Formats: sequence, structure tokens, C-alpha cells
Amino acid sequence: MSWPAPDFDPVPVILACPAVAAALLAIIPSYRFSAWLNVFASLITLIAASSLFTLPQHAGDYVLIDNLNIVFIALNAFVGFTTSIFSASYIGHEIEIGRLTPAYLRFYHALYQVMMFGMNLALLANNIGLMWVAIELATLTTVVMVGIYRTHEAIEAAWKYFILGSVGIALALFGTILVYMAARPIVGEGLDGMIWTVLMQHVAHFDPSLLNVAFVFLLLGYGTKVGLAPLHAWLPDAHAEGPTPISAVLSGLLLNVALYAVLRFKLLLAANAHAIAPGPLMALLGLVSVIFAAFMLYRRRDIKRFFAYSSIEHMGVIAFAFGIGGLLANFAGLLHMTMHSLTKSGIFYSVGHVAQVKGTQKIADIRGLTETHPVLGWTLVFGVVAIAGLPPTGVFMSEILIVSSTFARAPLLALQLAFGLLIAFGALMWRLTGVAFGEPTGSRAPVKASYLPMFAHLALVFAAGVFLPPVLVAWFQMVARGLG
Amino acid sequence: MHGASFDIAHLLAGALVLVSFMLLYQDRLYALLNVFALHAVVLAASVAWQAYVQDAPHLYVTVAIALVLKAGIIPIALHNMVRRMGIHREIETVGGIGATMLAGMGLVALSMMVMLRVTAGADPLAREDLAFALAVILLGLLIMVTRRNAVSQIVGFMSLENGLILAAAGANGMPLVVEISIAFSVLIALIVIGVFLFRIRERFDTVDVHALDRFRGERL
Amino acid sequence: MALTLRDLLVQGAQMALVLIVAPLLTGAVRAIKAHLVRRQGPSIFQPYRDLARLLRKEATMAENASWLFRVAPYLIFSATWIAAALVPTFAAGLVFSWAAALLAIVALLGGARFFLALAGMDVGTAFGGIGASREVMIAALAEPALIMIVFTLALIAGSTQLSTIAEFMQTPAVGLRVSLALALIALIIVAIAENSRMPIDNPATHLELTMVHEAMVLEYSARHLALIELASSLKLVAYISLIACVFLPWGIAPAASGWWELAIGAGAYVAKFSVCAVALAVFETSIAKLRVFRAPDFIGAALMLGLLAVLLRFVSQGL
Amino acid sequence: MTASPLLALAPPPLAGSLLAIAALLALGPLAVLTFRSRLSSGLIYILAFVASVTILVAGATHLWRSDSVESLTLALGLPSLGAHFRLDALSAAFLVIVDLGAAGACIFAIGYGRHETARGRVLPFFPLFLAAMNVVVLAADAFSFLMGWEFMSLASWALVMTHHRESENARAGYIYIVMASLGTLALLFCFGLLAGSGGGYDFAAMRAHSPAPVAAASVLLMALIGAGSKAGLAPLHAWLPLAHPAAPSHVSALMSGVMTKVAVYGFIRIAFDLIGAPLWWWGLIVLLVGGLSAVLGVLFAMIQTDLKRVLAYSTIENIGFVFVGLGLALAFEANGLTAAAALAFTAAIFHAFNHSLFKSALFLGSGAVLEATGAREMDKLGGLIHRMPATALAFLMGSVAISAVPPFNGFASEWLTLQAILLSPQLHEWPLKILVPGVGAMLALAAALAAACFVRAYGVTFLGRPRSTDAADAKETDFFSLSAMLSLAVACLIVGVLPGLVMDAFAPAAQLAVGAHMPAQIHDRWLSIVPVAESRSSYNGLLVFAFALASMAATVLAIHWFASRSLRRTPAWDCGFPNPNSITQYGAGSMAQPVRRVFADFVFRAREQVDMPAPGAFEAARFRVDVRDRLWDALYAPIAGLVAFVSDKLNYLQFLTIRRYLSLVFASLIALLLALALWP
Repeated sequence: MSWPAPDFDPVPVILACPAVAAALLAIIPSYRFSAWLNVFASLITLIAASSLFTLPQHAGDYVLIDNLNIVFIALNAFVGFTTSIFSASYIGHEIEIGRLTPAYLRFYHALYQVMMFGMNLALLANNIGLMWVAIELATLTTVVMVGIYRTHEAIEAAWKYFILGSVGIALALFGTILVYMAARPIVGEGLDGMIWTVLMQHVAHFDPSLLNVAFVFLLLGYGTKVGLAPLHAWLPDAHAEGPTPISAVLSGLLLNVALYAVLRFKLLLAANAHAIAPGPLMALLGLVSVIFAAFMLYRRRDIKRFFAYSSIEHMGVIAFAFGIGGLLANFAGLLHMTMHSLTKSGIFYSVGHVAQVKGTQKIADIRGLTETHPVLGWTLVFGVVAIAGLPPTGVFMSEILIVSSTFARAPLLALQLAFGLLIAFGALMWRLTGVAFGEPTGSRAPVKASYLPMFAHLALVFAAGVFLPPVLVAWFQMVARGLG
Repeated sequence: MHGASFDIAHLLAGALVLVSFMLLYQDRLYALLNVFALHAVVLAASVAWQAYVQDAPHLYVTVAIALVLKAGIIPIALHNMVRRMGIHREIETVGGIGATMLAGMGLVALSMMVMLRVTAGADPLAREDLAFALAVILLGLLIMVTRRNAVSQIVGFMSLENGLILAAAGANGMPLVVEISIAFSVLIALIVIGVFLFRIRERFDTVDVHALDRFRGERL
Repeated sequence: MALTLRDLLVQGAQMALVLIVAPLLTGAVRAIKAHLVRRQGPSIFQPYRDLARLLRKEATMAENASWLFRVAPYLIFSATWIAAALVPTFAAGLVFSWAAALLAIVALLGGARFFLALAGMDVGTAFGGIGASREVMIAALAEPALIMIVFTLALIAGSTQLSTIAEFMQTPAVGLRVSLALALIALIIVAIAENSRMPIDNPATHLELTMVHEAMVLEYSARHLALIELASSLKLVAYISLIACVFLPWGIAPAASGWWELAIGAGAYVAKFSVCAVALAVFETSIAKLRVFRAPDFIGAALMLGLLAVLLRFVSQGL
Repeated sequence: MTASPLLALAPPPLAGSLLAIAALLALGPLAVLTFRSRLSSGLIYILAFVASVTILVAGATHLWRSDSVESLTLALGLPSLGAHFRLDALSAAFLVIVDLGAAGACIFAIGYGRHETARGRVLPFFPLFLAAMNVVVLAADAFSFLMGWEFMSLASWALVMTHHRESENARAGYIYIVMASLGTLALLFCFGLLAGSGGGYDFAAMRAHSPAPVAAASVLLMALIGAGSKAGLAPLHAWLPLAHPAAPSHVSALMSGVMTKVAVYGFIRIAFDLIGAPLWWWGLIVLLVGGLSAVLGVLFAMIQTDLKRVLAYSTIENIGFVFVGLGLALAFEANGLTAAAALAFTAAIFHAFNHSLFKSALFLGSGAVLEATGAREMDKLGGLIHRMPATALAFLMGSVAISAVPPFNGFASEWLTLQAILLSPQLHEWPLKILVPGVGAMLALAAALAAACFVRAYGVTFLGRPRSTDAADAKETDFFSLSAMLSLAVACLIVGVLPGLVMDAFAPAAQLAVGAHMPAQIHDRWLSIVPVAESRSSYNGLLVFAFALASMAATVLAIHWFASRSLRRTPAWDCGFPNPNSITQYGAGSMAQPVRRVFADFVFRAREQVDMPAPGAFEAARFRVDVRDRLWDALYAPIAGLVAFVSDKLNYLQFLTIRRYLSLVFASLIALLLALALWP
């Protein structure tokens, strides 16, 4: 990218843009205008984020830019942007049919930007305390947004999310304190003990037992946010009951951000020779999530909850890949994460429109979608086919890589993973068959959908399945190497 | 750090664990709230001692929060709530008080086992402190898990959080301790408000008594 | 191998021979059977008269019969004829025997049956269907048995060429073999089944519910019927020739033999032929027809015997 | 061989094929954009036809010129690997098989596709399906292979779902795609094992490094599961008779006639090319599975009442035949009997080729029937030979070919397979010695039952009297459909008459796979085929054909000279009791009854129930047959039940209270802490 001047520092923009936008949006009452402002702010963030690639790595007291988080930030900004477009049309429709009133939505866009701010901050943070704060900020914002419909179910889901999230917060904090305690004898008191880059330099000398306990807490604490089974309970309901843009962002982004935190600490632990290997723990949780979510998919009746479980499954796959480690698996994990974010948010976009046009989220009441709404239906088919890991999509590529790279190292684990994937596949295709095909039911009214975000996401997923640009590959490989 | 200060810190942290056990032992809501106030007081004392020992005046903010909010406002608010919403005064437990006490013992032993593996080279204060903090956290979780009333679950969460504050305060020179304790206080306040707002009488799980019979989410 | 006039003559003679003796065989068996039950049967030349009469008559055909119904008799006849012509009767080394080894002969007969069954179904009567369904059921068991027999022979003689097998059978290398005996029994059963003889089918009956072959050809008349009758006689000849050639190989003129040997071969063939005809007649009169659904057990026995024979061969050849 | 100047001008076959594949891929989006236009259908199919023929020519050219191996690597697909493509004799042979069938289906579809009600659901996926199959055949690395493989499944799944409103079809599609995915995973493991720890995912690396015996055995098993599930080997065949008939008929033809061959190719590529030297007992397994598939396939074909389902089950039988050949080839190769291995291998690939011809013709025929009458149920058909004579002729030729009646091609390849079996006493291992004759018997049984099956299928569908008004009013199908069916049928005859030519063409493939090839047949006298030595066995389709023609001509002439030529049409005789009601004919169920009875207990668990009202009662007597698929009951139903059971049990976790969820978190925490505490 050539247009940003070399001395331009996008980091403040990435952080400030959502923050300022949030403040502005909080005072703007007009729904329509704020929707556009939201899109605009997200676009600015996206532009700033994409200029990160030109920046050298650097680490300050609070902000860190390295190869790893650039990937996350870029993905974050992109999906944040597309979701803001989707959100504009989705929310517009909700207001039209009166399911949401502008009063409910008063702070919706502001919260959206706050959430983006939280996530960007978490990703940029070099300070593990700051990261913790940022993730909690993002979580609490989404809690409010999940409850925005103020139906009984929505509030209950938000409440569940809130309580489980709070416990997760507490656990993660304890883990953070423990890391600091482990670091204190070596790097001394004060800020240094919380700066990730400093920790990384000295971690080899930290007390391994303390690190072990810390990791357990961090894994469970942030793992709750990732939605790994058996810590997943908030996730399906939050996805199902919140507005769909939020489901998309939750699945596409927030889970990633939490995973990013886990990854950071995994790196930390891996650098200490005497601590337990963090990989197997992650792989274990990942595997449990895959198999558990795969079975859970079969009994789902709500389409958004269904895809939420699919998110659990995929987060499990990603955690598994990073847990297995090694260049290939890490590469595959990164790829899978990217692909999952794009695909799953794409699916949620189309599911959102589907639920709107059919007036229901019950799977049993949505049938023959390719007949009644061909474009929407086939987009959904493509999305599900992609998320199920069929070619020609990037998910296929990453799943193949994960399974095969695992297979070279731990054949039995790979078999179990494949088992989980197959079970999940069966559920996905079963539900897809019911929703997209069969004798159509429900409304045939044309849908005013914003196809652009869906198409953009799915096109990217498709393109990645066929051809990964060498630049991207090189970048991912660099990151994967760093992930050990 | 010399012997006496170490002993006092140790004593206070141990006292916090003991009060956690007392929380576990209660089967009346009012008594539980009273004991929780005591918990907060002990925490305040412990943090104050740390502030004094570490010469970290900002920790007094935390002490103040603990005393005012946790030992004062919140228990009183919960008292009111229990009275006004007509919540059962008795605490429904899972598995009985005795069993949970035993489990609590096990948890304390576990936290000792886990923490004492930390090499002796590490700061002994931190090590002991952390063991107690971990015990408090685990006991708090145990309360949340074995008590069915919303109020006692809140109490469990708050005692868990007290354990966190204890650990954070014990970590010499840790930045953001105060901020964290404030953030947590806000969190707890939100939970309490949520309980009020959603009229959660009995449990966390149902936010509205009228909704008890309605299907939730999936159940058809 | 160059084509010589002699070879062509032998082949031609064989083709003519089977065609000529076929009705005779049928007639002979009928006559002997009649004699055995103390009946004054027709002359053994009666089948020739029947054929001539059928050929003279005007053909009637069901209104909805298709072209297949008309073509089938020719197909059936020519396939059977080729098959019969490729089984050495009096002389081995038939000029075209390499064109179709034993398996191909089996398949040619199978092809004839295929069209016969189709023809049975063409008019759309219940009887045609009965016949066709039973015929294919019987064939479905008999054909694998036959292939097993072919396997046995092929494994013993190292060839599926009938000429080679026949020549090999005359050498002392054969010896007495269990598998051969098993194969012989199996072959006889198959021959009975395939030719719709007792106890599988009664060629003399039109008792509706028990018939198989006759049910299929019920709608045929005149020249078409004549061809089919001739074809079934030819099939019987082919099977008897097969048994004779493989299990009673004596006297068959080897390839490139002189006229004298050919004459001996012809004489031997007539003798074997007669023996078989008598044996068949005796067998048929001494046995009752099986119920249709007992037939599979009977033919299944042939399949098992054939398989056993092959297994024995497989196993012993490794020794 | 001399390359004609025309051939010299052509682009290199591999590049040409890849371009054609790219063109096919481009047709998909084109179809999406244009499918609403009436011209679109014809256009797409014509273009697909051109592309298929291009690839066909490329493959044939390669085989014909005995070209050396061509390779090409594109920077697509997996980044570190790239997409490797390779055209060798084996790929070329299968390109021919695939694209011959594809071309036939395309021509058929030019006519057939006009009547398609859901054009938008067929047109985009059809060229993609063709492209995917070709990609599989040309792929030379695991990733491209799997991608093509799975994409092939996906595209065909979409085609199966064309008429998705029928719940049967949707179910078929579902079972299909899940089984396909299972197969892909099996293949993935197979390649994983082949790649070894080094992770060389291109085929060249796999060839270079041969796996340890245990790994190699697992590779074979995985390949058998992976490719076998796609090919329809029992017991992984359950999806096939559901999915193949559900698709539009030209797609059914492709799936049955061609896609199963791609699966065979996959198995051959792995088991003969990549894995290295085989062990004898691999052959044993393959033989057993093949024999079982052959018999089970045809038995189930025999009792189906749906015409397309008959054809689908018959595919299982034929695939069984192919795999028996492959199993024999493996066994021979392991014993060092390369000539015999070449024979068995050639038989297998030849049968695969033949099957693609006649099964395509038959499925297209069933499509024409479906189009004309709207019925797949044989009990609604009948008498179509009058209304659709050309279709009937094509279908008849296909039936004759598949029933292994000489001089058609089915016989030639089955004959060759049996010849291979006859060579097997040379094998050293006792289990093989005992099994091979048994498999031979199974094949013989299967072949005989296949004839029975197609007598029934043809007889009930085309002969007799119409069983419904739709059948009575059927119209002959269009020109394109007819020409496709008839060309394929005639191809069956030509190949059957000149089998030597085709076998010679496949010789390089055999050379590649088993390291030897059969003696060239082209030089044999009068184009007969002589697998080993003339004294041993030989077959001359040409001569048999000529004989048959000559003797038939002689008979016809003789009859017409000597016999009465007059013919009178009369009502049917029927032993004097003709009944005009067409249901008095033998139907699909009654035709199958004898065979069903014979195998009733053993295979079908058939229960026949007759409710005969008491004398004097007026209600109709009822006859009911209940047939079960034992494999389904024993294998699939329990798995489905298990998944349902586990999901039901786990589903409780969706309805827990927050406290219980917290307990889960708490329990995980305690478990991990305990593990840490007890960590040595």
C-alpha cells in the first residue's frame, strides 16, 4: 500500500476513531444519520488498520504492533466495517417492522463503536492488564447489545452472558495477577511486570509453577469468551437472542479477540522450558468443543443458535490447531480463524435477512429458501457449504491442513478431530437441506437485503480456497513461525 | 519485609479464608449478609495493611471502597431487597452445608498444594498470600455453585472478587489495582442492579417469576 | 493357423450335423420315454414332421406383439446354433473354436435365453411373465454353476478352449479326479435345468402353473415356434455334446487328423449321443417334477458341487 | 506410432485439458447469469460437450501416441504446494472414460435439458461437476485431488438436490453428501499416511517414499473406504441407490457411469501407483469387498421397482466386478506375477470403461422414459417399445451389454475378468486360493442375476402392455437424446466386437499400474483377444458377431424361402384366457418374486404377508412384501441411532441453569488445578 505517508501512525486513528465516533454517536439521536456515521467510522478504522501492514513492528508500554496482531486487527476492522453496512440495513428493517424502536436503539451505534474500540484496544495492547480491561469493555458492551430486544429471552440471554462473563473476567484477572507475580521477582515491580514484550524476554526465568496456575486461569477465563466447551454456555443464547449484526460480530470478532488473548499467554508459557506445555491443554479444550458442539448441532431448533454452536465447533478447531502448534498447524489455525470469521459473519448476515423475511428463527418454519428467495437462499447454501468445509473454500483448505498436519504428529488426535468434523458436517448439511430445500414455507415477499457484505465475505472465502495471495501466505507464515 | 508484618499479613489473609468458610456455613440470608460485611471488613484490613507495608497510599482507595461499598451499602441494599421482594430467608443449598464445608476444605487444600509448589525462591509473602487468595476465590465459586438463591450467589461472587483484590493488593507494585477494584465494584453494582431490575427472586436463572413456566429458548 | 479347406469343411459339417441331429435327439428321447412307460409313442422322426408342419403354417401373432417378438426367434436360434456348432462333436480343432472359448458358449446360450425371456414378456400375458420370471431364476443359479464347471475344466486342462480340453481329456494326464466327478454331476444337473427337463420343468406339459419354458413360448406359432423348438433341441444337443466331449472324449478326431479318424469320431459321437439320449429318457421317466420353488435347491446343489470342484482344483494345484 | 500432422498441431494434451476444464468452470457462472433464457440450456450443454470432447481427444491422443508423462504446476490451491497436474497413461485412460460418458450426457442433455423445470438448479452445476471429475483425474498432489474430489461430491450433491421438493431426494442428497465427506476424510488420512512425517503432499514425493507395512495397509484400507464409498462398494453403498436416481437423468448417467469411475481411478492411483509394492492380503480384502458388492448389488437391483434405482444398484454390482479385477491384480502383483496382474488390471479398467458406456446409455434411456411418461416406477410403465421404438432399441442394446451377452462389450470384459480368475491357482497364499474360487462363483452368480435383472427391467418397462395411461400415451424422445443413447449403445457393440483395440489402448495404463501390460491384441488373428495364449483361451467378438449375423441372415433367408411368410395379427392366446386388464401382466414385483424367494431369508429378510379374506367376504385379498436391507439395519441405522442418542443426552446441557453452567466452569477449573497439583 503506497498511499499512507511513511511517517503516518495509524494506531491512534484505530483507537481514536471508534472512541470519537462512539462519543459522537451517543449524542446524535437520528437513527439514519448515525447508521451512516457508524459505517463511515468503521471505514476510517478499516483504512487505518490496513495501513498497519506498512508499519514496522514496535512495542511501547501500552501499544504493541507485531505480525500477529496486525492480522487480527485487519480482520477486525474489515468485519467491523462490513457488519456496519449490514447493520444499517438490518436495523432499518427492524425499525420498519417495529420490532425495535428508535428509543431502544438510542445508544446502539455508540455501543457498536465502543465495542470496536474495546476490541481494537485489546488487540493493540501490550499491557496484559490493559488487554484484560479492553476485553471486559468489549464484553460488557456486547452484553448490553445482546439484550437490546428486551424480550424475556433476550434479557435472559444477556443475563447469562453477563454472569458467566463476569466469572470469566474474574478468573482471567486472577491469571493476570499471577503472571505479574511470576514476573515480579525477575523484572521488578511496576509496569514492566505487565508488559507483554518485556515478559516475553524474561519469561524463561519465571517460576514455572506460578505460570502454570496462571495459564489455567487465563485459559478458563478467556476461554469462556472464546466459547470453548464446557465454558460455552453463554454463547449460543447470546447469538440467538441478540440482533443479528451483534451475532455476526460476536462470532466473527469477539471470539477471535479472546482467542488472541489465550494465544498471547500460550506464547508466554511456551517460552518457559519448565512450565507445562500449553498446547495440549488448548488442543484438549478445542477437541472437546468440536465434538461437543458437533453433537449439539443436531438438536437445535433456532437457526441462529444453530450457527452459534457451529462457531463453538470452529473455535474448537482453531484452538486445537494452535494447541497442536508447529508451522503448518499454526498457519492453518490462522487461516481457519480468518475464514471462519468471514464465513460465519457472512452466514449471519444472510440468516439475519432470512429471519427477517420469514419472521421466524425457528429452523422448522424456514423451508425451501432457495425456492422463495433464490439469492439469499443460495448465498446461505454457499455459506454453510463453506463453513462445513467443502471446497472450493478457504475453510476446506484450512481444515485439510489442520487435520493433515495433526495427522503427521498425532494420528489418533486427528482421527478424533475428523470424527467431530464429520459429525458436525452431518448436522450442518441436514439443517441446510431442511432450510434451503424442500417444499417452501413462509413468506415469499422480496427481501430488501444488503447483499454486498455477504457477497464480499463469501467471495473472499471462495477466492482463498482457490488462490491465496503470496503476500498473505508469507505474512501468515511469518506469524505462524512466531507462534512456535 | 520483616517477620512481624509478614505474620500480620498472613494472619489477615488467613482470616479472610476463615470468613469465607463462615459464609459457606450460613443457612440464613441475613446472617450471610452480615458475615459478608465481615468479609469485606477483613479484606479492608488486609489491604490497608498491605498499603501500609508497601507504602502504597493509593491502595487506601481500595480499602475505602471495600469498607463503604462492600461492608456497607451492598449488604444493606441486599437486606432491603430480601425484605421487599419477600425472598425466602433460608438458603437452599445443593448437597447440604456439611458436604460443601468438606468440599471447601478440599479446595483450600488444593490451593495450598498448587501454590506451595511455587518455588521457594519466589516472594514468600506473595506465595502465602496467593494461596489464601486462591482459596478465597475457589470458596467464592463454591458458594456460587452450591447456593440456589440469587442473593447468596451474589455474595459468593463478591467474596470471589474479594479474593482477587486480596491477591492484587498482595502483589507488590502491581499497577492498576485500584482501577481494577473500582471496575469490579461497578460490575458488582451492575449485578445487584440487574437483580433488582429483573426481579430475580430466587435464582440467577430466571429473570422473571412470571416466566418460570414459559419455555426458554430451545425448549418447546 | 491357416485356414484349410478341411478345417472349413469340418466346421461346416459340424454346423450341419448339429442342426440335423437336433430334432432327432428330441424325437429319440420322446420315443424312448414313451417306450419306457409302455406307450406307443410317435416316431422318432416326428419332430421333423412337426417342424415342417409349423413352417408351412400361417403365423399368428398377438396384436400388441412388437418387433422384438418377431426378431427374437431368429436371434435365439442363431445364438444357440453357434453355440452348438462350437462344441466339438466328432472332431476337435474346429476352425472357429478359438473365436469363442467355453465361457463364450455359455454366454451365447445365456444370450439366447435372454431374448427368449424378453419374448415371453412381450405380449404382456400372465403366462409369459410366469415363464420368464422362473426361467431367469433358474438360469441365475444354473449359469454360475456352469461357469464353475468351466472353471474346473479350465483348471484341469489349463484352457477354456473346448478343443484343447477335449484333447487333454484323452491324455493319461487326466487320471481320476474327484473334482471331475463333481463337475460331471453338476454339469448333468445344469444340463437338465437349462434344457427345461424333468424334474425342473416338464417339456411335455402345458399344465399352466408348473410350466416354465412352454409358458414363455405360448404365444409363438408357425415358423417362429419352429425356430424356437429347433433352438431348444439344439441346446440339448449342445449340452449333450459338451458332456460327451469333455467326459466321454474318446474317439473325437484330434485337430489336423485324417478322414478316417473323422469317421471314427462321427461313429463315436453317434454312440455317445445314443447313450445320452437313453440315459436322459430313463432319468426323466424315473423322476417326478419338483415344485418350482424346490428347483433352486436342486440347482443350488449343482452350484455347490461346482464350487467344491473348483476349490479342490485350486487347492490341489498348489500342492 | 506415427503421429498424424493434425495431432501434431494440437496443443499439448495436458494444457489443452486444463484449459477445457477452466472453460467448464467458467460455464458455471455463465449458466447462473443466463439460465433464465431459453437458449441457455442448449448453449451450456453444447459448450460443455465441446469441452468434454476436447479433453477426450487430449486423453485419447496421449494414449494413442503413448506420450511420455506430462506435468504442470499452477500456483493455485495450497500455497506451499501449488496445484500439480499430471497426465500419464492412467490419467489419460480415465480421461477417456470420463469424457466419453460426459460427452454422451451433454448431447442427451441438449434435448433433455429443454424440458427441465428447474434449469437454474442444473445448468450451473453440471459443467462444474464435469470439471471437478476431470480435475481429480489430472491432479497430481493430494490437495488438488481432494479438492477436486470433494468439489465433485458437492457439485453432484447440488444436482441431486435439483428436485428438492420431494423429501426422498432431499434425504438422498443428505446421505450422499455425508458419505462423500466420510470418504474424503478417509482419503485425507490415506494421503496423510502416504505423505509420512515429511509431509510431501505431491504425488511425486509420495511415490518416492514408500510407507512402512502397517502404514501401507492402513493406506489401502483408507483408500478402500474413501474411494469405495464413492464408487459404491458394499457396505458403503447405501447412498448410491438413493442419490443416483434422484438427480436428473443425464446427471444420473454421469454419476453412475462416470463418477464411480473417478472413484475407481482414485483407488487405482493410490493402491497401484502411490503406495508401492502391495502385500498379498490386500488383494484378499479388495476381492472380498468386490465380490460382496457384485452379488449384493445385483440382488438388490433385482427387487427394486424403480427403474433408475435398478440401474443404480446394478452400478454397485459392476463396480464390484471392477474391484474384483483390481483385487486380483493386487494379489498377482504381490506374487510377482506381473503378466497375470496386467491381465486382471486390464480386465478391471476395461470393465470400468464398458460400464461407463452401457450404464450411461441405460440411465439416459431411463431419462427418456421418465421424460415421456413421468414415471420411474416400472409398474406404471410397459409397452414402450411401441411408443418409443428408438429408445427401446438403445435400452435393449444397453441391457444386452450389461447382461454380458456376446458380442457386446459387457461380455468381453467379464470374460477377461473370469480369465484372470482362472490364472489365480498360480497364487501362493492359501487364503487367496480358497477365496478366489468363491469370488469367481460370486461373479458368476452376479453376472447371471444381472441378466435376470435386466430381462425384468426391460421386459416390464418396454414390453408387454402399458400399465398406465401415461405409458400408453408416451411420445418418442427428441433427436439429441436419441442420438446420445444410440451412439452409446452402438459404442457398446463396437467395443464388444473389437475389444482388442480398447485393451491395447489401455495397455500403457496397465504398464504404469502393475509394471507390465498384456500382449498387444491388435496383431492377433482377426482381432481376437488372447489374454495369455491361444491354446488357453481366446475370444473374438468380431467373429461371433459375424457368425451371429451370418447365421441369422441364413435363417431368415431360409425361412422366407421355404416357409410360409404369411402373418396374421390376432388377440393374444394366453392359454385361452386373455385378460384385457394390464395389471394381469407380470409386473416388477412379480417378476422379482422367484429370485426374491430364493434369497429371501439370507439377504433380504423378505417377509411376504398374504391376507386372504374368508370365503364369502368381499374385501380384496392383500399381498404385502417387506424387504429390508440388512446392511442398513446393521451398519447405518445404529450409527444414526447412536448420534441421535448422544445428541439427545448432550442436549440436556442446553437447558441447564446458570448455576449449573457455573458448576461446569468450576469443575473444569478444579480438574485443571488438580492436574497441576498432581503434576510430577
